[in-house]
Amino acid sequence: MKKGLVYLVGFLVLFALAACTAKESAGTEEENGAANEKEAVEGKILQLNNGEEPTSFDPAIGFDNVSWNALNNLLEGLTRLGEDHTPQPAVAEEWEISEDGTTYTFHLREDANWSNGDTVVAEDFIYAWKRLLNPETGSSAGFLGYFIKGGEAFNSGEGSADDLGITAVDEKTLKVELENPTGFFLHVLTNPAFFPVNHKVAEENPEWHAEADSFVANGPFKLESWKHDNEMMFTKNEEYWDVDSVRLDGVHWVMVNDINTEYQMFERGELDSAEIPAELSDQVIDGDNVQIVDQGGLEFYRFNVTEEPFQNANIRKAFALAVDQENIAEYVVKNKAKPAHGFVSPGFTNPSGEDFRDVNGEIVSFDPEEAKKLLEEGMQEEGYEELPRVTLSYNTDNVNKDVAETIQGMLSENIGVDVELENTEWNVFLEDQKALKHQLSRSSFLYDYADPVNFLESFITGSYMNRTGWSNETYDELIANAKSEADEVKRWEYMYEAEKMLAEEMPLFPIRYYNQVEVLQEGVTNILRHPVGYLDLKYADKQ
Amino acid sequence: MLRYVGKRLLMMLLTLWVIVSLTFVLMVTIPGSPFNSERGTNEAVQSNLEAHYNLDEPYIVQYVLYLKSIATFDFGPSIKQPSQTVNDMLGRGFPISFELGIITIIVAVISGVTLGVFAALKHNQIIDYLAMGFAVLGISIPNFVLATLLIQQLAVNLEWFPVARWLSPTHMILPITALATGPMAIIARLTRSTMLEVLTQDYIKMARAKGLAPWKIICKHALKNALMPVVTIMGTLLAGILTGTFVIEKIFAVPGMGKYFVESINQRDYPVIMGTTVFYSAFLIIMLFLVDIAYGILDPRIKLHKKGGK
Amino acid sequence: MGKVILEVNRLQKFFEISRNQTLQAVNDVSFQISQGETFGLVGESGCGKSTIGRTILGLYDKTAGEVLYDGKDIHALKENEKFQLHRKMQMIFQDPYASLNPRSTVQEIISEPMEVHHIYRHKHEIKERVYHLLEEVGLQREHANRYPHEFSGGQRQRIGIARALALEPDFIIADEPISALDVSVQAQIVNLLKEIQREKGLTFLFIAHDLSMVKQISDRIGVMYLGNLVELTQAEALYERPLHPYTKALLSAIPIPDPVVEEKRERIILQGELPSPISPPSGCVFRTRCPRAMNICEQQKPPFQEIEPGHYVACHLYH
Amino acid sequence: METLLEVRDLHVTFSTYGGTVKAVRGVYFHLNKGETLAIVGESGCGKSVTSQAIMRLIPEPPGKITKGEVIFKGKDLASYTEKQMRAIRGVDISMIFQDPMTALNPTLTIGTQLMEGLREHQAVSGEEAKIKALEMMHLVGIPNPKERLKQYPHHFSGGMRQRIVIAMALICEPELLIADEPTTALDVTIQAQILELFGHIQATTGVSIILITHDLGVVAKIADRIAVMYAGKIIETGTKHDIFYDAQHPYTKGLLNSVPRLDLKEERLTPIDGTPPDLFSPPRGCPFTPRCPLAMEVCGKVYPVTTERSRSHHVDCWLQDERAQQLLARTANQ
Amino acid sequence: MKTKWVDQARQEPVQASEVPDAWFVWKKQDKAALEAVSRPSLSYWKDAWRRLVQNKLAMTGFVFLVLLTIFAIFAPILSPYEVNKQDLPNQYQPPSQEHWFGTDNGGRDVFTRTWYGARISLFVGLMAALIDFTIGIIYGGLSGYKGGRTDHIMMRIIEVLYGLPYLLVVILLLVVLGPSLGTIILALTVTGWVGMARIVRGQVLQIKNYEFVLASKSFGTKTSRIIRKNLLPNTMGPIIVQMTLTVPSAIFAEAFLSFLGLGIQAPFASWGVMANDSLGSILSGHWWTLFFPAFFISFTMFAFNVLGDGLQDALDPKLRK
Repeated sequence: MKKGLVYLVGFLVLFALAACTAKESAGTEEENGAANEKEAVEGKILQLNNGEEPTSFDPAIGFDNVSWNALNNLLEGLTRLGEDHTPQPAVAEEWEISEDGTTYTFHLREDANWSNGDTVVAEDFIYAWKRLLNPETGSSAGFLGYFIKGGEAFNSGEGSADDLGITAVDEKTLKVELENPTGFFLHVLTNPAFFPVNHKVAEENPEWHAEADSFVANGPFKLESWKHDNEMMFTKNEEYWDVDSVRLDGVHWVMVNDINTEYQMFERGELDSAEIPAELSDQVIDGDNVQIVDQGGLEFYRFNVTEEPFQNANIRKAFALAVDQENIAEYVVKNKAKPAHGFVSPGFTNPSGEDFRDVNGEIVSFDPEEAKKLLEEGMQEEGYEELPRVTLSYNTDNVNKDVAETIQGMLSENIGVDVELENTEWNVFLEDQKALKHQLSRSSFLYDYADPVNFLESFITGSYMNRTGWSNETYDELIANAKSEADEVKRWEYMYEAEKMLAEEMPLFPIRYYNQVEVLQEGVTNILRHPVGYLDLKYADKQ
Repeated sequence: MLRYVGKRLLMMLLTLWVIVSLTFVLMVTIPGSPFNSERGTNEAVQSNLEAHYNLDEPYIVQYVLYLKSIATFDFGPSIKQPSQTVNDMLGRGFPISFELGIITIIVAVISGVTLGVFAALKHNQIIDYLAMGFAVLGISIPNFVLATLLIQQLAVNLEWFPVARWLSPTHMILPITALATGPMAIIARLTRSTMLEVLTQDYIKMARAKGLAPWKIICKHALKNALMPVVTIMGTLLAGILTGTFVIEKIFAVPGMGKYFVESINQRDYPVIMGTTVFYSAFLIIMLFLVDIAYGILDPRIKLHKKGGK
Repeated sequence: MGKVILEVNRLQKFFEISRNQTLQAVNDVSFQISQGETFGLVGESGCGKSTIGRTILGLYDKTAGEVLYDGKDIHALKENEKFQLHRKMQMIFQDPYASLNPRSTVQEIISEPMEVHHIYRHKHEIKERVYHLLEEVGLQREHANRYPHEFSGGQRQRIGIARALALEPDFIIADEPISALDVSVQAQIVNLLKEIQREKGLTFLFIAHDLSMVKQISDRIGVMYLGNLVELTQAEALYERPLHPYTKALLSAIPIPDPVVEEKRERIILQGELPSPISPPSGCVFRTRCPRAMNICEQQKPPFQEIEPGHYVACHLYH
Repeated sequence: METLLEVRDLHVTFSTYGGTVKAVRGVYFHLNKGETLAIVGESGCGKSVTSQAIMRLIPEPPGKITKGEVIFKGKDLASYTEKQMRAIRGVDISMIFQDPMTALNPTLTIGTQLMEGLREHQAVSGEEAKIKALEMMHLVGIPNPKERLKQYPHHFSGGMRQRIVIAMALICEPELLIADEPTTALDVTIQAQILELFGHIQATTGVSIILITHDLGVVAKIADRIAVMYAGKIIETGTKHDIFYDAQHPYTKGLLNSVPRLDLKEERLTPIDGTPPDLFSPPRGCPFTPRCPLAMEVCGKVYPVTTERSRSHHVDCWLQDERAQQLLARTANQ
Repeated sequence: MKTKWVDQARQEPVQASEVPDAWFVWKKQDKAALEAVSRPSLSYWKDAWRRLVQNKLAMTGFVFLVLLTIFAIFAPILSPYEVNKQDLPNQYQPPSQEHWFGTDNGGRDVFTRTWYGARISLFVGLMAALIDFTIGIIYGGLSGYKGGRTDHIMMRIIEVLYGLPYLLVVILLLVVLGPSLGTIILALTVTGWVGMARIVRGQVLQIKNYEFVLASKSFGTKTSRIIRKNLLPNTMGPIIVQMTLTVPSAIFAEAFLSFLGLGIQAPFASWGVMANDSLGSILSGHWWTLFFPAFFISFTMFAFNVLGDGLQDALDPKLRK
């Protein structure tokens, strides 16, 4: 009797548990069905790893790499980066720019369609952009829309959607008014934040982007199946206007969040592309199957100029000059990382076709002798007998740690300063950095659009991105000009000037420019990566 | 009996409540916010978001709201992945983690007990030493090292198994091996020592005096008694395996719920933290309860409705 | 007989096992022990005899009733008085293996009560006293530095006795001091206890399940069954004229090491098992196994009355 | 009378951390069909080890039967393989252990444990086994046998458990039952019940019994012959009357004198002084020498020869020697 | 001559006549011999130690641990290399004359770092065990000794701790407090003491009912003295065994935390951090960077475990006779 009851209770609990999970997994089973179709997709399927689940396929929300890599191939904006990394016509077949450079009129392609057969209309963009800027949406990409007239006001809850400078002239014509003449606006438009949303679908089902079934694409691929946190299947979008250029039949994405495992899957042939773990770099990096592309961005360290001893520019410079970027790139980061001797990464060309970097040259170079001198000077200026204790902070990560350790070593060796290391988890790190609680902290920057001002404006007074406590009126002025000047040549002059100021004042010092390195299986070609921009599989091919 | 179960259930709810409250306190104490980002958003956007997730309410209101969401088992959407609800995540991740965990437990118990029994039967002989050497080795290797080694040797070099992911039985072999080795070793050692003790008991002598075949004595008389300590540590073991799944899931890209656990905290995704914690704790508590019941079934002396006595 | 030194009045000790289960270990027990007397308390396992001993010593709190030592209720004493009382009242335990701390030397074990009560000022005084005690119980001073496990059961029990004597008590509760020992050794211990009593004029409460041994040492004997005292009288009287059916059965169950006597003996074999003290039978607790049970036994609990001078019994047969 | 079992020169040792314990050191005895032999001795004298050695139940290691013959119905069990022994155990020879609380497996029902011996050795159906089990339960006097078969050991009191153990031992109708202190752990009234049961069983089944006990009282009623064991040796054997009324060995006498007699009035018990020897290093000569009130120089040097007082009565004691008798006489005269 | 007689009676029946007459005289009674204790006097600990020494495997573990400690103390001092001194161009050197265990990604000497790691790992392990021990003894002892309602409530609290997701607590702690040796030890002990408390409680529950404790109570001994003199010494065996198992599992757990990126503060590295940092070497073939820390984790685990097993056997009161 007792035993029977015991069994009964046991089963009841198990059953209750099973019931709970069964209810929740009901959705998963359908997805399983969809996933099984993947097996049915024949032909050239590229096997890729997305690392983890995309945050969201809602273009306004999915503001990160894991979303962009996928989204850039599912949706298409007005412009798309071409193989030369410049904006090319995409959904917009052609456009006119007003004399003053503040009004853009885009003409959408007649054959630009959604994967459900709807045509892509101007309203789709307006709907998407209004959503992007609507404070209710809570998009973290909202600032990108500030170029548009009324964008900032709307996003700050001060203006209204109606005052936005975007209008549908007709179904296939979109007129955009900007706050200032913005030379790189076409490049800005390649950002997934500006991708259109099929407003009919979205109005009917606000959660259209959450599942493969309801997702409508207008890019080279459509979303065939999506097993959350597990895998995704893209197939060629037959409705895409340029479907003939698409050579792959599909892309299969897995989500493997361990760099070693990813590489091992590549070795085993389960993936067509993989990142190279730093330890393996020396053995692999020179192979034929390695693709290396620059990435617009900078890893750097911020000083907190409100904390001792970094209120002194000479001491800041001494620290900066004591760090050997070459060695960090070669031995620590590896993978052909480029040591940074300036702040703006190479690859930005001025109107006359010269690279920003070449014009300004190497402005921060390793020089231990000079560093020692500067430190002495600085200490004298401040009357230090002994340098106050310095803590170097970084957010928890293996590479960050290695770099930090190396910097620690270099500072000790080159200028005899022993700093302490401190790592914190990213969220805390960021809060502390914003609150100027660090002295010397690791930072990184990746460009949102292809213009140096994207980076340079970070250090104006009061900028959210500043986080150094450094404030300089001249610099603020230079950047203001660089943002509003219609004359490109002049505008670039302002930017050269600004970067030099940074090197002079040194509220931060550069470590290295980013690059994108991957190994590819034999026969995999044309995977397109941009210095500023996102993974493009439109032209990719696999033997 | 029913009263006992009722009382236990009440106790479990109380335990759960304490855990939820503790978690909530810890959660609101940690600095950072789910809306922290490198680029920064506008204040209007921030406050809108906060209002949307009730983060602008006083803590006590948030606490009550969480309690409500737990009571209805509806944790709402994730803050970081707003198009997904916590229930979706748990519904997806849990069955897989459960599968991984349960198979691991089964494998660990079966192999551990077998190993332990053999070692006990061949006490102080070469088999004993081998089995225990193996067992100690099993406890000694960190599972992340073991997992990476297994992949490199068995999947990449020998190509016997797939490297990672969770698709077919062959995909399961490596992660389960990596995860089960530790618990198996613990079980083996425990089984061995209790088995050795049980074998000296009078009822074993009695069974021998009856002329029973050795295997019958082992299986019928000794094993069941030797298993009881194993059942007792099952709860702890289970908690360990659940923690271990996180590592294994990450390395083998198993889409279980381990990652939500860690990432939700890193991202300050409060509903997910709450949901996974409650779910995890509830699961663990229920498992501990089941272990108790299993113990009662194994050992008829345990009367579930009363404890102690003279 | 001297004056009454210990008086137990209607003592009750219940253990709460769970919310609705109470183990009635001792239920309404009364007896008196006079100075210099040995009072034997017998009964089968679980009848509550050890509980009485421990309750008298204050190791357990009573549930009801009173225990008067020298006229003072020991459960109502202040901490300090209680502490002083411990000097007068000592206990010898059943299991010579468990009653000595295995991590202490004999020296430490025997000197512990003296240290607790700060009897001697100097270490060497304590040491001398320990030697003396050891010799008193038939051991040697060389044994002082050894550990309990190095001794045989009988020797260990003697160490326990030495410890109990350390404070020169007036009253000793011996809780089954011989039941774990071998026959030949049992006699050693009983003789030792007798000797000590004679020399020091101690009062003993001797608890045992073995009637034949109790008879050897006791002046008066109380028989317990299931938490109740069923019979109490002079030792000889109990053997010669047992009144309670349980006492009779108990006496007849004890085998006599004499084949001829044994063959002639008529045994009363009690049927059935000891009922649980958690739910004892109504009325007379013995009625379920009593060969002479009557209707009234079920309904009414027999009073514990003096049938003959000094001979108490709780049985309806005698009312 | 037919001899059922004969043990010759049995030696058992145990190796422990502290060294080797010589638990049984050359034991001789025999048992006739249908009789009850009691082996009496104090704890640690090797009586339990002897009984387990007969059935070869000594756990090896640490135990080891180093020498000896166990002749059961003319065959030497000591030379049997483990498999052959299994066929003997439970079928021809059964055993009952001291503590009924631990001799039953707490996790199996009484029925299972009762029937498994039968089913192991005889090709019987479950139904037949059950009938037999019920019969045995009836024999040992357990009420409601049908329901009780389904219960677990913890549902039973000590006395009932011992009855079950007895039923278990008897279910295959063995010829020899070895009972190792079957009543020691029980209360007196229950002990009386069990002793009564032994008599009843022997009368019904005719089984031969080796009863191992430390309690001479228990022996007085049911034993036919008695073997007294001390420090791994049997020092005196004889019929019940030989031992109780004509005990020769000082140890046997001491044992008898130290037992209180309920039926007699005596002021003082006569204990045996001292402690049994430690079998790590058994003493030379007679192990009882240090405790013996009549010890002679010879006793500490040479183990005594066995003296046959009568066909049934044997003693290992130098006092039996003529010279000792003379010494005694001389001492008495002084 | 004498030996001929000794205990040979049964093998070669001695003729009584062979025994000299002179031996038939009364032996002098020796009272002392009667109560003689023949066994050597050994304290519990000495006896346990004697038994431990007999256990070869356990001694191997013990010797290893002693060597480990010695190396951890002296090796970094004797090594010509500084523990955190980088020499980037010299990275990933395989084991050689100069660098016995090779160099790591920073060109640092793995040998030196391993022994530094040993210091940290052992410190973490020992501290965790010590804290577990302290809390466990107080909590478990109190719970077991008080019994009843107190015990009930205290056990409930432990149950809650069991249900608490360990990982969550640890991550939260590390997030709030930041990684440091102290935080890590705190994280390891925050629920780690529960096991120890349970063992202590079980022991105390068992021992407090032993008669020697009652005996002590019976002459009015104060609770504190009972706990100190009677309970604790007798619970020590299993507690020590548990401690030998806590040390390696804390080292192990610390390794697990480093996998989560919650290891100790760089540039110092415990074995766990070193192993985790060089997981990729399984792929790249710089085996020495992973092998040495992993080997020492494993072997320390192994040593503590066999030592624990040995101690368990040695301290087991059941084996004493």
